[in-house]
Amino acid sequence: MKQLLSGNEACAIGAIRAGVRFFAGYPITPSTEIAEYLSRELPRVGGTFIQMEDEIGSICCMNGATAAGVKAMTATSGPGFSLMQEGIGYSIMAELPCIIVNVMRGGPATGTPTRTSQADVMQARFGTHGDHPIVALCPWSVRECFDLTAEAVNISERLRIPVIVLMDEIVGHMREVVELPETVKIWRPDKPKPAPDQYYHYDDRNNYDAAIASFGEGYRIHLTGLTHRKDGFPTDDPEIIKWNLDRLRNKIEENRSWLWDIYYEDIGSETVIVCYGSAARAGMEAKRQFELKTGRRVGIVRLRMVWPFPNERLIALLRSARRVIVPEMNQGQLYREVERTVSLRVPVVSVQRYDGEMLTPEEIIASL
Amino acid sequence: MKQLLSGNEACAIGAIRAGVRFFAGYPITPSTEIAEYLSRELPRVGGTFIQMEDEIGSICCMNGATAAGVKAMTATSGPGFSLMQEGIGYSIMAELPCIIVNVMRGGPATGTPTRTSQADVMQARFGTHGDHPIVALCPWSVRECFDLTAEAVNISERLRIPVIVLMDEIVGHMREVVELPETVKIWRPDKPKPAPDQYYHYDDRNNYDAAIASFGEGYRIHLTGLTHRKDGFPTDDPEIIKWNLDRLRNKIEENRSWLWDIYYEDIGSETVIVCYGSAARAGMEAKRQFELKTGRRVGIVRLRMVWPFPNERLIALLRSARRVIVPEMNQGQLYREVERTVSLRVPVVSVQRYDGEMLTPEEIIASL
Amino acid sequence: MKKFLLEEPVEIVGPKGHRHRLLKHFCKGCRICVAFCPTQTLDLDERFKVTVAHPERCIGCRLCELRCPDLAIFVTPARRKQE
Amino acid sequence: MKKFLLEEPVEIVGPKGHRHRLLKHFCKGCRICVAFCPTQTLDLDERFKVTVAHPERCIGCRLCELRCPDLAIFVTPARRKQE
Amino acid sequence: MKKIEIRFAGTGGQGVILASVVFAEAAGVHEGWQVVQTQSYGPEARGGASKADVIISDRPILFPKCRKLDFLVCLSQPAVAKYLSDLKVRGMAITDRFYVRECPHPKTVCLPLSETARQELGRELFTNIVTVGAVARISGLITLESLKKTVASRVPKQFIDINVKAIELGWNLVEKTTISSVPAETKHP
Amino acid sequence: MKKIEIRFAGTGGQGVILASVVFAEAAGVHEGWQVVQTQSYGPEARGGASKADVIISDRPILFPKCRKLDFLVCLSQPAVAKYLSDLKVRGMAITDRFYVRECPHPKTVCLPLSETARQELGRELFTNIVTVGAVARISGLITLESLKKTVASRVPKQFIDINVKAIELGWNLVEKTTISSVPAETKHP
Amino acid sequence: MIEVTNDQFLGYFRLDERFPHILCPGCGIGTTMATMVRAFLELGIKQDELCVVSGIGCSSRVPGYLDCDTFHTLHGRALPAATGVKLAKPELKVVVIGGDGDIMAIGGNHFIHAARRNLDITVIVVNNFTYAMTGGQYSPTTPTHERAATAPFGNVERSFDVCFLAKAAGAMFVARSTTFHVAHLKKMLELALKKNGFSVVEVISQCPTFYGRYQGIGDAVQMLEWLRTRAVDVSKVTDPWHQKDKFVIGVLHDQQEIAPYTQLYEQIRAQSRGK
Amino acid sequence: MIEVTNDQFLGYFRLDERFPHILCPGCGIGTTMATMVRAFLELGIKQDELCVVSGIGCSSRVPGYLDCDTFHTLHGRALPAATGVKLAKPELKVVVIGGDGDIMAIGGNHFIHAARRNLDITVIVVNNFTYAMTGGQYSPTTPTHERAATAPFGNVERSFDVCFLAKAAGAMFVARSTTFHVAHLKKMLELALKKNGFSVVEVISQCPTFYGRYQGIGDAVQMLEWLRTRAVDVSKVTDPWHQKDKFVIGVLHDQQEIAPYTQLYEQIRAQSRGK
Ligand SMILES: Cc1ncc(C[n+]2csc(CCOP(=O)(O)OP(=O)(O)O)c2C)c(N)n1
Ligand SMILES: Cc1ncc(C[n+]2csc(CCOP(=O)(O)OP(=O)(O)O)c2C)c(N)n1
Ligand code: SF4
Ligand code: SF4
Ligand code: SF4
Ligand code: SF4
Ligand code: SF4
Ligand code: SF4
Ligand SMILES: [Mg+2]
Ligand SMILES: [Mg+2]
Repeated sequence: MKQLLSGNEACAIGAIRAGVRFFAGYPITPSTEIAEYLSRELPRVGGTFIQMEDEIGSICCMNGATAAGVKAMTATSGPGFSLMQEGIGYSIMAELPCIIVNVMRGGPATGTPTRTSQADVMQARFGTHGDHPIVALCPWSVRECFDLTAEAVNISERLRIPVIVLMDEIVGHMREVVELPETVKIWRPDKPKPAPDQYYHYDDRNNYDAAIASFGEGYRIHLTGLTHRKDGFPTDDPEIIKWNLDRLRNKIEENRSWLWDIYYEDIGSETVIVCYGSAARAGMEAKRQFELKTGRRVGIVRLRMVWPFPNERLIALLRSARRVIVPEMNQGQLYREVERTVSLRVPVVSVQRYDGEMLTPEEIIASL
Repeated sequence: MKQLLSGNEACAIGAIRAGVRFFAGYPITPSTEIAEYLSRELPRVGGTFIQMEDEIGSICCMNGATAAGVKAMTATSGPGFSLMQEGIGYSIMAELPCIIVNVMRGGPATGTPTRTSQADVMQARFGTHGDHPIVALCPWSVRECFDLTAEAVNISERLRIPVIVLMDEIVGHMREVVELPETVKIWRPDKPKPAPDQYYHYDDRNNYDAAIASFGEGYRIHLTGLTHRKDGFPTDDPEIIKWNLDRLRNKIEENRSWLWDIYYEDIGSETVIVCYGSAARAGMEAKRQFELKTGRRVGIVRLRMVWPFPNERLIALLRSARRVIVPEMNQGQLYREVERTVSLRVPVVSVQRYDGEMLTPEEIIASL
Repeated sequence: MKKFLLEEPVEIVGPKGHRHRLLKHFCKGCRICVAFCPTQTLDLDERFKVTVAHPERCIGCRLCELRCPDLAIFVTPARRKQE
Repeated sequence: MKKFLLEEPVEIVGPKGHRHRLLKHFCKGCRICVAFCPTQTLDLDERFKVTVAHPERCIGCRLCELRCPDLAIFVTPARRKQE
Repeated sequence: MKKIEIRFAGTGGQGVILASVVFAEAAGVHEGWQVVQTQSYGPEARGGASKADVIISDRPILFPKCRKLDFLVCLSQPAVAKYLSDLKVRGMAITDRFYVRECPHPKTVCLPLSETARQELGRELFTNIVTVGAVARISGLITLESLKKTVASRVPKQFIDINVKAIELGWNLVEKTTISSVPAETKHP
Repeated sequence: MKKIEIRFAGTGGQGVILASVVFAEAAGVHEGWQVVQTQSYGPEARGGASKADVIISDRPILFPKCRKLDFLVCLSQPAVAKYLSDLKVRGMAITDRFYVRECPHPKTVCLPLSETARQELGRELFTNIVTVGAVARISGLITLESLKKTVASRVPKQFIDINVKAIELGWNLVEKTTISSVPAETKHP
Repeated sequence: MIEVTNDQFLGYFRLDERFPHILCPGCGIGTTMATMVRAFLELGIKQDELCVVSGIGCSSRVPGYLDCDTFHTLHGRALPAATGVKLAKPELKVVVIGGDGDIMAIGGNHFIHAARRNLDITVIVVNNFTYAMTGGQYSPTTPTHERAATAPFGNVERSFDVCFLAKAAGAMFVARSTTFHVAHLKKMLELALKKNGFSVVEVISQCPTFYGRYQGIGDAVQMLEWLRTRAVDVSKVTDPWHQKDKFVIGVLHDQQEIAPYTQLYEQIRAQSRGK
Repeated sequence: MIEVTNDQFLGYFRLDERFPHILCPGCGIGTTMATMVRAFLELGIKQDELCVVSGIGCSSRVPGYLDCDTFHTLHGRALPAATGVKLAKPELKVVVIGGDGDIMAIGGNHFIHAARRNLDITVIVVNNFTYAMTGGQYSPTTPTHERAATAPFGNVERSFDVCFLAKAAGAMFVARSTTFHVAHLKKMLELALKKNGFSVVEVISQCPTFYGRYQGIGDAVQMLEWLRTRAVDVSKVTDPWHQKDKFVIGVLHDQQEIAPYTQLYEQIRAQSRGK
């Protein structure tokens, strides 16, 4: 069925199709439509929608639902995302799979609530205290809001990790005609979980791709935000602390290669645009216009997943590039990563726009 | 007068000597002694101590006091620092000079409250949403807790910006014998502020080093976390949004050179250790032991200020280095910056420890 | 004090001496003043701005002024002026 | 059920048949049971662990058990056993 | 390549976003065009300027914002001031007769949109739907049938009739002669 | 270079941190040594293991944690188990006679620290201060005078006397003979 | 020619370019703002001795229109910010204004703690039963079963009695009024502003754009009508707290003044120096 | 040989290696925990049908000792976490336990909102009048003028009446007891656990290490003595709310049950499908 949907709606639908049955949130522009949609649709599929008293309550409530075995999510924007940081750390530490959608708007602080931005990209990686793993996806179209939200659900389940869907005001509010599949692939663990007396909640074999117990299943699990042992109980033992943090690190380290999700075209070209999210639409249009005008090809690398940052992959993709352009709707955030990764071999140029308006193809073309 | 003081106490004393007269906070290990000290000493100097209901209340209360013209600060650790992120964004947007001390402990989440860590270094830079400037200082001794806190107060006043003092459990709880100066240099603006009818709170001439009006002085100022014009009132105009964010960016861009605060020794050596905070004590000891043992010199670059990251300066300092070692009590956070900055010329090695224990000289020597 | 009026206000004095001052460019035509005027003195004009349709009816109670959400209507009752 | 006793509990049965069970390694010597035993039955030993100094005095009221913060003392009153 | 950019602009509360959504849905779902609809509005729920853009094309649309408008629909005077410069020289302005006093553009169609809503439907609320009807006919991109279907699927049952009525009123506001002033680009992509 | 590492270890609540602070202050402020005092404790307010380290040197101390102890002061049995391996072979263990049943180290001085506090001062609370007195004398690093000054400046007026008494009791617990067993390193830096 | 009072009144606003304000036609927040300024004038509160603090929301936009020190903080954080201002400059009159979402939802904790501390400020809660700024979602004051943007099948939650909660948390003075009862509202505000201690006025206000529409009450005029008929004076009820479908208006709680926070803290300062 | 009841009782704990627990000698939290388990057993609440949720603090350490599903969340966030658990698995019995800091300071907003929502859980507030875990700072329940680590000159703030606030926020059942009155405490807990709706028990508990020391009350025994003499049964007072220097113990508020949150939401689900 062809439908005209906004990115926010598509995101909500993607979540439901991927099995999300719980949403706890607090309204905030430009993400509110996700909550509004789910307040109507979740009860219909036997799920739960709750509007909490704030974003901190929202993420903690979502963590609770996740601990009780329900696929859960929340959605917010900058100010709420900042408030959620401590709770995100808890999801990470207790290894609760869940989805946090951040529909980015202009910051810092209250900023420009109704305008677009991509300035929470670094925050998505480093916003909470302590060393921690993060996966963040970045859709560029209404259809991708659906696809990547569903993908986020699966990744979060596989890695037992919160996954961040970084949308922005443009992608969230933009409407396109889409035909969404009725069902999506839902990841389910191969092996069943061991019996309660043989079960450790943080077993070395269940860091990812494993069946996990939740509250109410007779496993009598203990969850804590303290560094803990494999049975979940707190410890101060330096060796176990290290084991605990390595475990978290390994969620990413050992899975980066299949996690990375990159779309690319014409990477043999001299100049390559590395972009993500709605800025990639300007990037793609710039490529098209530039090629039409000059007849010269321009490469494009579009990161559908910005975290973990695909360094090795990027190095490979940009092998023959002579110039890399990173257009972003911020003061050059992911540019830093690209620079760190490939500046040894090829100069990297940051194209920035941060006035609440969308980056234009012309601005990119100007530095091609 | 010689005294045995902890880093937390020295920090509190430094704040008072530099003119801080307001503290709003919420207890959290390992920062609580700062609050406890100030609860006793601030009323004595006519200042105010208030224990708020949480860290969000603390930072917002501090922002309020700052807006009313009193030098103010708060102190916390990881979980509280995460909760403060939205409020820090407000300090930045409204340009409220204030001090946020984060005595780092093991994370993520509740982590290991009584153990040390340096894992909030990236969060200090990127913890709040939106593009924003940050200054963060990193003392390595009790005396430096005093000095850099006082320095932080002056920088915050000059730049109209929150300054973060990144301590850690070791430095905060460690006691050393110090003799503290009774008075410290307090920055005061050269020029008086214009009369109310000629005054703009965000004038192009008052981005830094200027006299600023506060509440209760008849200037009838308006503060908001929204992007705003030079008179402080909100705007959606892209040009002014850009002006607003450039202004914030320029606080750092135009002052980086005098901001940067680096201690270095023997940088002509083949191997140079780049370090900060309490890990630098291990770094320095490693240098000493290695030199004693081998007779070869090792360079040391100790960042007293980690943000803004002193890239150009570091490039200059590491010009003749053949190897750079970055020892940290985290999974290699500032290492990323060093790598980004100098990896073009010289290989950078990350030495990490993140089990709550202090990094030892031996661990560093092992990679020298 | 800063200048605070961009457009000239409209002033109407009724036969009883109650003076209306209308800041029409502030008026959003919500009709609150119209609906709750005890004497049906007010109305909206063709551009949906407040107007004193029947100045003679006004009793100077100032309720329109007090309820207007937009600072668009002010009434100076006659007796006040005489004091 | 998981094994839950690391050290053997000490069992004392008084002349009235009230049975005390002491998990001494749990006891922290806070004296709460001692101070509020209505019959002064209990005391601390030389290592500050609870001990039933006067088993004969115990009336089996179980207050010591209920108030102990450390699950260190249990009393099975005689009559209960007879049921 | 055919590509038409249309902007609906007015004051918050006039429903220009809904107008653009109905327009885009009719064009995209029912007429088979590629469409992208975007919007921009102030922090205010009401009162501030509000605009919504629709791009219609026969090829996938990458950049979703309008750059050079083929049609600018203005329901308020400030919208004219703000957006007229975005209109192509040969583009067309469509304005509300009541709220827009002047529109210094050669191809301007001034229609009694809000008046029609008020007078024929009793509530100004329907101005946006009337507008959609008019603009659709002017643009020649959407049939009346598609529009009606769209509206029917978007509004609660009890409001279908009146909305369909609004569409028809708008449609009928446009004289045959008006249609001839469609910008050249529209016809010759 | 002279460098002595001393650890005070026990259970949370025994006041080992205060003991180390008094020790460090006396050595650093009154005796002119370079000192660094650090501590480590569990999340628990009471009950868990607790340790506090003092390093005393005639040169600036960089690395602030003890690595190879010259003195290990144990007020609880678990502390012995946990930290004995950190004691130099020729270092000295000082243990509480009541709480520490065994300490498998050649140079161990077992003193009635808590018993003295309990019996002579009526409250076990003062064990830590008694301990400081004893350790100070054993170490030979601090004079009784400096210790008394330190304690007097650290505690509220009404408690000065009893604390000074505690210091003296500790000091006097140590026989002349005990002092001779100070580790060699201490004497020959 | 402008009469003195009107002049003073208009002089309290930033008329130069901030008006007409951004609130919708017929929104009760405008009325609340105007009435508040009238209360300031009545009590002789000078523009240079006043700081008005808010969070985020339609109601929280008020400070942006006032010509005095104004502090538009973060969503929910008006109270801690006001706490900082008041403690730093106790001589300033500090007034907080915000919505049911800002003060009772995300800011609820700060509200009860500020009340507990007996901070000497006045808090005006503009209760329009919804999060208006974000488009009409249910709020902690939305009655059960009512519809909202996030309650398409009716709200399952119960609502707070703002005034009762304020009293329970320790407020010295608590009153309620509505935007229909403007003279009454002004009196309530005056009493609150005069109280030396934490005082709260709940203003029941119309949001025709969202709440009025979702509840099918109608436009501003109809909503005022609704306010009129629902309000009952506190003198007419035996229990002011548990009235269903009624707004009990008037002074609901007024306790004998005790030394407020800033005064007590001044004592601490004296005491600390005495030691 | 261990008698059945003791066996069951001990079987409710994670005795294998988690005991002796980390709480100080004579700490009332241990007594509260033991009494809570006795109440569970009395009511036949099975270990596999129970989830105990806490935040951070000494009191919040309790779940770590119980052999059932346990959820040690973030400081102040037990209630939203419990909300998630309860809504996701309504068949679970969900109990929250935490301190006066965790639930009333940083978690105060979640507390009043959970009460307002009438979430069907039981909340046990262990009130020891201080932030014990961090070393004895004053808390929102510390009485005015008392000393604490951050109140060297006495606390300037007033304290919450936890029970009154719970009632004002909408709790269905509110009771208070102390760790001295163990039998009474057990009864209060049982009544609360039986209530279908949001129920609260405030347990006045001794922290000899900090509160006892700062107030000069003395050790655990002296603190229990203090609890004994300060407590007064609700039947002996006319107004249970405003007693100074006394702890009114007993059932302070018990209102007729209404459908709790999970039940109402189930209705929403049915209704949504009906559409
Ligand atoms: C941290 C944060 N969360 C959410 C928002 C979005 N937001 C802005 S105003 C508002 C609610 C406003 O409701 P209320 O305080 O009742 O004010 P009203 O608009 O109804 O007057 C919300 C949720 C925000 N700005 N910041
Ligand atoms: C966000 C955050 N802030 C502060 C802390 C530090 N902290 C841990 S427990 C606690 C207070 C505990 O008080 P209470 O809840 O009364 O528990 P008690 O220890 O008294 O039983 C504090 C402030 C924390 N862990 N997290
Ligand atoms: S109340 Fe005010 S805004 Fe409304 S119609 Fe009357 S004058 Fe205009
Ligand atoms: S003053 Fe009274 S009578 Fe006159 S117009 Fe206004 S409301 Fe009507
Ligand atoms: S109450 Fe328990 S812990 Fe305390 S002394 Fe008695 S048995 Fe030991
Ligand atoms: S059962 Fe009662 S009488 Fe017996 S020892 Fe315990 S408290 Fe004392
Ligand atoms: S949305 Fe509601 S509360 Fe906001 S300005 Fe409009 S009418 Fe007022
Ligand atoms: S510090 Fe206080 S509350 Fe915490 S365990 Fe010790 S006695 Fe109990
Ligand atoms: Mg509201
Ligand atoms: Mg407590």
